[in-house]
Amino acid sequence: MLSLEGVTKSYGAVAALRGVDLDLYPGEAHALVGENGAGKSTLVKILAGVHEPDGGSFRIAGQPVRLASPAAARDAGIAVIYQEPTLFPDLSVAENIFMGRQPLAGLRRIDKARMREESRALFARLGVPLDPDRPARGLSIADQQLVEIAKAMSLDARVLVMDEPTAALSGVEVERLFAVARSLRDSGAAVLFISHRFDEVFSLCQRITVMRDGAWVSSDATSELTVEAVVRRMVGRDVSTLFPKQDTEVRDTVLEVRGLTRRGVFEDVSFDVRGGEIVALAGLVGAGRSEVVRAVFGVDRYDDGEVRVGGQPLPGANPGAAMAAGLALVPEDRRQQGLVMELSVERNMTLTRRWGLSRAGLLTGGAERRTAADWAKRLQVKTSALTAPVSTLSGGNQQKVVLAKWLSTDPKVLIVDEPTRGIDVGTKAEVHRLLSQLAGEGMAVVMVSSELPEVLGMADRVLVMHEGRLVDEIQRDRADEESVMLAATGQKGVSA
Amino acid sequence: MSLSAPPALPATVSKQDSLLHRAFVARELGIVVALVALLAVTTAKNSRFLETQSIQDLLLGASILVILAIGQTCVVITKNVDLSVGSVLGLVAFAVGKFFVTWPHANLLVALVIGLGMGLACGVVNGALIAVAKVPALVITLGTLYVFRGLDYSWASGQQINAADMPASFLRLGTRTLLGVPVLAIVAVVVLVAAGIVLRSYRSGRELYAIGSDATAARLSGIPVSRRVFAAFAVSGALAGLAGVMYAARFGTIDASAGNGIELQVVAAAVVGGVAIVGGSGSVWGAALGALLLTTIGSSLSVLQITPFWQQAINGALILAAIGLDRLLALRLASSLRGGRPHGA
Amino acid sequence: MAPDRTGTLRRSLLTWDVAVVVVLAVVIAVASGSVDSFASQRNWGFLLLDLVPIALIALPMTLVVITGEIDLSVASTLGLVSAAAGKMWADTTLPLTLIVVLCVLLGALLGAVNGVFVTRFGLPSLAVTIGTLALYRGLAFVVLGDRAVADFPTGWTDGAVGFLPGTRIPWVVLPLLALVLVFALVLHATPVGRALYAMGNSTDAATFAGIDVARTKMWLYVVIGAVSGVAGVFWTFRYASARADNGNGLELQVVAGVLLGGVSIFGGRGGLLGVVAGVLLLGTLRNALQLDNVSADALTVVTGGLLIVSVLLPNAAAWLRSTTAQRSRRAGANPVTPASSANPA
Amino acid sequence: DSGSSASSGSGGSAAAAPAGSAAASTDTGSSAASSGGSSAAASTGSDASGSAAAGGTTADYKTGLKIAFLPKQVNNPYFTVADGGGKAAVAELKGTYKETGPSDASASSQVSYINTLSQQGENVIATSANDPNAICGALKQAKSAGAKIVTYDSDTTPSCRDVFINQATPQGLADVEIKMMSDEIGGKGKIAILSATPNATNQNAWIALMKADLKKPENSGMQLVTVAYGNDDDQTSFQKTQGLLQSYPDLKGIISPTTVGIAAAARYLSGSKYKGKVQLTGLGTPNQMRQFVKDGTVKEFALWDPAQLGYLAAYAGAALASGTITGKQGESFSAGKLGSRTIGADGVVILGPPTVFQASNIDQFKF
Ligand SMILES: Nc1ncnc2c1ncn2[C@@H]1O[C@H](COP(=O)(O)OP(=O)(O)OP(=O)(O)O)[C@@H](O)[C@H]1O
Ligand SMILES: Nc1ncnc2c1ncn2[C@@H]1O[C@H](COP(=O)(O)OP(=O)(O)OP(=O)(O)O)[C@@H](O)[C@H]1O
Ligand SMILES: [Mg+2]
Ligand SMILES: [Mg+2]
Repeated sequence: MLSLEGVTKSYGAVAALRGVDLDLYPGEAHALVGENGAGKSTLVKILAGVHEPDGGSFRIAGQPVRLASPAAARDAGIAVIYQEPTLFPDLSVAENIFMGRQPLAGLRRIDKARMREESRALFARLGVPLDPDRPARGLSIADQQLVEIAKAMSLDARVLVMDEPTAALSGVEVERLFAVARSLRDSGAAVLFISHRFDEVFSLCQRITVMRDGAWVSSDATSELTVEAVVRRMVGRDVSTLFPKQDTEVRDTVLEVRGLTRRGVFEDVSFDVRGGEIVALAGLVGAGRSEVVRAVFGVDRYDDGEVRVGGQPLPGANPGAAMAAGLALVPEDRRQQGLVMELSVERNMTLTRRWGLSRAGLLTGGAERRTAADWAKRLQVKTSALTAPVSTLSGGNQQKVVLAKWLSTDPKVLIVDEPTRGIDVGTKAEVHRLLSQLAGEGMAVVMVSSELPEVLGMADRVLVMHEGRLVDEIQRDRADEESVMLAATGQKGVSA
Repeated sequence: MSLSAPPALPATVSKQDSLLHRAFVARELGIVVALVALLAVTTAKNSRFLETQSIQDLLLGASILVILAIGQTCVVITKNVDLSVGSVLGLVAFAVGKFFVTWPHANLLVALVIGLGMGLACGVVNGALIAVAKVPALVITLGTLYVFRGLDYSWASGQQINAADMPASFLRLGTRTLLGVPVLAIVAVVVLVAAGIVLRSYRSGRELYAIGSDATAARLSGIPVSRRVFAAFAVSGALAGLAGVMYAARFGTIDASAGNGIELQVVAAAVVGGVAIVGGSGSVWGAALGALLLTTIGSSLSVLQITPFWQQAINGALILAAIGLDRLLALRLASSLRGGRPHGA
Repeated sequence: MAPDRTGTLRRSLLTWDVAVVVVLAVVIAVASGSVDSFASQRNWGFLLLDLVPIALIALPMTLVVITGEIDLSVASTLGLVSAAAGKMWADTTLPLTLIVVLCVLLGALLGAVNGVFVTRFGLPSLAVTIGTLALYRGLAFVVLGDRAVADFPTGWTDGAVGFLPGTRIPWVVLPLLALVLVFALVLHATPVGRALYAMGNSTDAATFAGIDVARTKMWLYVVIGAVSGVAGVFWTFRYASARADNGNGLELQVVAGVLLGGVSIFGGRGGLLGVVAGVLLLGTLRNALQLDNVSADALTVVTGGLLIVSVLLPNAAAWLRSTTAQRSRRAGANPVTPASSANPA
Repeated sequence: DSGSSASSGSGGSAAAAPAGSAAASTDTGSSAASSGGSSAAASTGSDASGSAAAGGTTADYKTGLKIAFLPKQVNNPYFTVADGGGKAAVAELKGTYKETGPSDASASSQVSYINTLSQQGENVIATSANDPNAICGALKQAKSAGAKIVTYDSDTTPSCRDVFINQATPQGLADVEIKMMSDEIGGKGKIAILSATPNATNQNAWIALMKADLKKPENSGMQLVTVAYGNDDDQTSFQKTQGLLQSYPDLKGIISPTTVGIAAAARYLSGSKYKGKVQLTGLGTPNQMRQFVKDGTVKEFALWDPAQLGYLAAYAGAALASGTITGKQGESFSAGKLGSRTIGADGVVILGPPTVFQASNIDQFKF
């Protein structure tokens, strides 16, 4: 029904897709898997008409098509749930679902009653009691995702594309979503499903396409594949070699977090981190890990609790003070929080050290250039020039810039939030090696990660969060996939 | 805790019921209350403030500002701003006067069409520059504010058009009443109702809100963003043109400086009426009420015999109070929306 | 990576700053050749004197706009400060030196009020400063009313327009130059300047880098208020007249100069060299055209046109670059080499 | 001074304090009017036109003088007419005429134009000051660069110019307006004043004089209840009129010494139930008021002819530049068709008494 052949797409210097083939058939659910940055979302955007491919052919029902806009894709019967929810915060949920194609009554007026009823019906099918009249502002990520799903469902599309729709959902909601997807599939629609959760992939899909570094690797029937085989194809090598954390001598406690609470987000979070160890914060997306580390660093305020660094209490909501005390946070959203995309590599790298590099309050440029060049070399940042805007760098190199920016402050405690999200295989290994090395030098490292293998491979201790609470602490030797997932899904009480 | 506890589902749907609507009503109601209070205080001081004649005058005084505020609302909702409306008004008003000077017996409708057409043309210039070339509206309309006014000045070159130069039938439009309601106010109300309905109940109207709320999401939803923004500026221009015709009819005396500086009042009216300058929310009803409130303040200050020096200061304070109040309401709304549903996961 | 290097070189040579400087040089050269008495020292003295208040306020305005905010109330601040100076001089026995100090403090206070609204309450600076634009001007009239206080000691009033010994260049140019230097250093060569660019591009990223965005902006508003206060004092003495309407409309000229200087209204981009050149360009162009007997109307059109061009041109350039890049990529058949396989497999 | 009308009986008094115009008192730019072009038109003062014909030889004057007019604001119709008068005079004098100026009525922009004119080596700068002090410094510099300075309509501090052409004395204007009002309401009842901006110096000077007039025994029947300000903005003036009538139900008359105000007030009255019951007078232009005089809303109002003001300013400037006069009290010069004029105290030359326009004579005036 829908077929792509040899599709290529570049963002400036980054080749996001380099010859991808994909065939979707009616009545079949097709999974697309691949590492972060493999190009899955880019492929989705091409299907959605957001981007036009640079090359390759695109056919629907055998006819070559050109989707110049999202509206064109929609009219061609393609419904898309994007990875990042794209809602209108000021508009009601019902309007969000039907924007651009609201049901009309006489005189082409929008039929609000019908819109509301249809939204209710959609939510009923999904089993969530969302009020169609409330504004989208303030919806949790999960609810936002549900609105996106309802939106896609309402299209009655021939092709349903879902880019990690379940990342923010709990088991119950995932099951409902799957029920809906299956019924769509059984009524003859083609489904393209993207997820990092293999259990979901294997339970929903009949066929799996693997991508790596923007290229097509394989497409096979699910029945012929195992999880291990898929992972091997995704990564291209043995997984275990990726995580070279060496055992190091553990030193004194550097960071103490006591009873940290932010109402409605996380509650009573306490933990210690010692020099030389890597502590991982694990949990499902939305468990509140990022919020905890943001509060520790002082970007967010908290209602209750205390943070101490080297025994000294840290004032809340003051990142500057946290930095002075020796804290560093590599945030999860590189583009929004980690980097100033318009500024040069050099300026980004030295942004955290601008006072340290100045003499008598003045920055002469030389010191900045030297520091930046030094770190670029140490982390092997590939860039045309240090004066090039950081936005022209590939994702992995951007991540290295963020790391350089924080490592150059010579922190006592390094907090990294999803340090390897969106970066390629080689860089990932380098980042892991670096973290391990830093811990070896006595730094305390807190790592928030959603990637279980990363957590298991790197962490000396795993702290697991569930719905804003710290529910488990697992030592390295006892940590395995099952124990972490059990705690992360809330199926284990608070352990000793 | 039982195995696989289902996520806590909100038992609070009824509490949240149409919060959006309530916030909307609260905002508009606030202005109405302020308006009523103002009328009450002024009338208490001087009973003749509420006579037919003065109500008529009030409506007449507000109608031009209301028309401009409606156009501005369309633009501001999309997260843009049109600072050139005052200059467009001036240019059109002079053109209409000049038109009657040249063809004293021309049909009134022709003048109206010319005014609307010129305003539209100005709006199209703004819209094309902003939507097609994708440059910031603030800078472009600041530029066209100068350009249109400069054209107006050099065209008029010191000329003034007087009531005697225009047909009495045209001027009568400016003062005439229909069932006790001034014609110009009726025009404003018709435009208001039309714009209100389009913005509330038509796809194109709702899409303006969508664009202002999140332009990227709008693009992903298949909304022709550039075209809609362009249209918003065209509408604002056309309405400024209409306001120019009304200005000519009402004041009868026109020189090139008509409407000079009115843009800030227009933006103020919209902001006071709850149209968020960051786009995505607000209504023409609110903006119209804002315009009415500003006009009423002007009249009552003089009736209350408050020294005129205070008037501008009070206007400024009012704008600050309005955006502050808006922010407060938004925060309230946000916090009441939070916590309703603890966690999706 | 040679081609990339030349690319960056070309980019840095073609920046807007440089373009404005070049245009300025061309205007000066052409005007010197073709406009009588343009190149005279006397004329430059007049020209510079007229530009002092605009240039003065443009300095902090550049910083404010680079952080992504705006301050439209500067001219009203200038007016209120001037009115206060007149009031104090006429109705109290305070020594003039003290009055000057109080005036600058008053300016800082007015700026702080803006700052509180913007940073504490999180309100959009455009709306806030439209409000204070009206409020401060209104208060100026409340303070001084219809009066014009003019009996300042001639030592002060003549001093304000005095020349450097042996020249026709006003001495105030020297402190102005010093301030330009200070602001340029702060913006381009201090940690604070780096922070300003960072927060203008991304508030989030700046916050995560430990920059106290709210406090920095607060201080910027205090500074721009104080500088507007200084400009108000200068204005009062230069024109030997304290009036409530002093500097009316000056904010648009300041903003026009800043934008023409290549500062992005969305923040994060631009520099002081460009702004100084932009202010000078507006001033010299006006002066030259005025000397050439071009009417005020045409000057208005030119100002507006320049503003529009200043945002259109960089955009057009970017558009041209991207289309040529695309074409060359298409033409170059995009050899798909597995670039990232350079990583260890 | 035997003025052409009843009003000027008490004219010609009092030395002129620096005074401005009625019409041009505005900073907003919408003042008095004419539908374009200058109006050589009917002269106001009968004695002026009388003595003019013979004496006014242009022989005493240098030819080829560069005479520049710098109004408060270009594009202001009032000044367009006034400067038109100046243009006619310069043509008679075989000089070079120029009009230039800012499009906003602010002193600071005027300064930059004065500087430009002094650079350009103008022999005469005729200007109407937006601020009596603010443009002083620039004028002095122009003077030292050789230009002769004539102010018209709105004066500066006397030391900054050579001659001021005063359209009328403040006392004369105040007297005319009180007289007209008194005649219209039979000397009894509450009256109000609708002024321009609260900070219009000349307006305030007139209002003060009118208040003094009202204290005189013959005016004791009239009682001034308030002064309202319409900011020389049509809409505001309109609203203020409305406000006045609401605030003071027993109001008998309104005096509006500003052309914008009187026109707006007339328009309000003509469309309201107060028409004919509440009297309106003040300063206005014939073109703007014609319709209201004819429909009975307004009985009479006054003004001078702005074209003559500019005409006289040009002659005074030419006389200064030719060395005929220096600006001292007692010197006289010939002013073309306006005849010979003598400089009064402080270098002030008075144009003549204002004209009172009524239904009977209004059609003779086209400005
Ligand atoms: N707008 C853009 N500009 C430049 N590069 C981009 C842009 N969007 C994506 N990329 C790059 O293209 C590559 C593919 O990204 P894509 O979002 O398709 O990955 P993905 O497979 O969806 O990853 P994930 O699993 O993290 O969602 C990445 O290297 C990314 O950094
Ligand atoms: N109740 C809520 N209302 C609004 N937003 C919410 C709510 N709960 C979570 N979010 C948002 O969802 C996002 C994810 O939550 P959080 O960062 O706490 O989870 P996490 O465990 O770090 O997940 P991730 O893997 O995405 O980093 C946050 O950015 C947060 O703002
Ligand atoms: Mg993706
Ligand atoms: Mg996170």
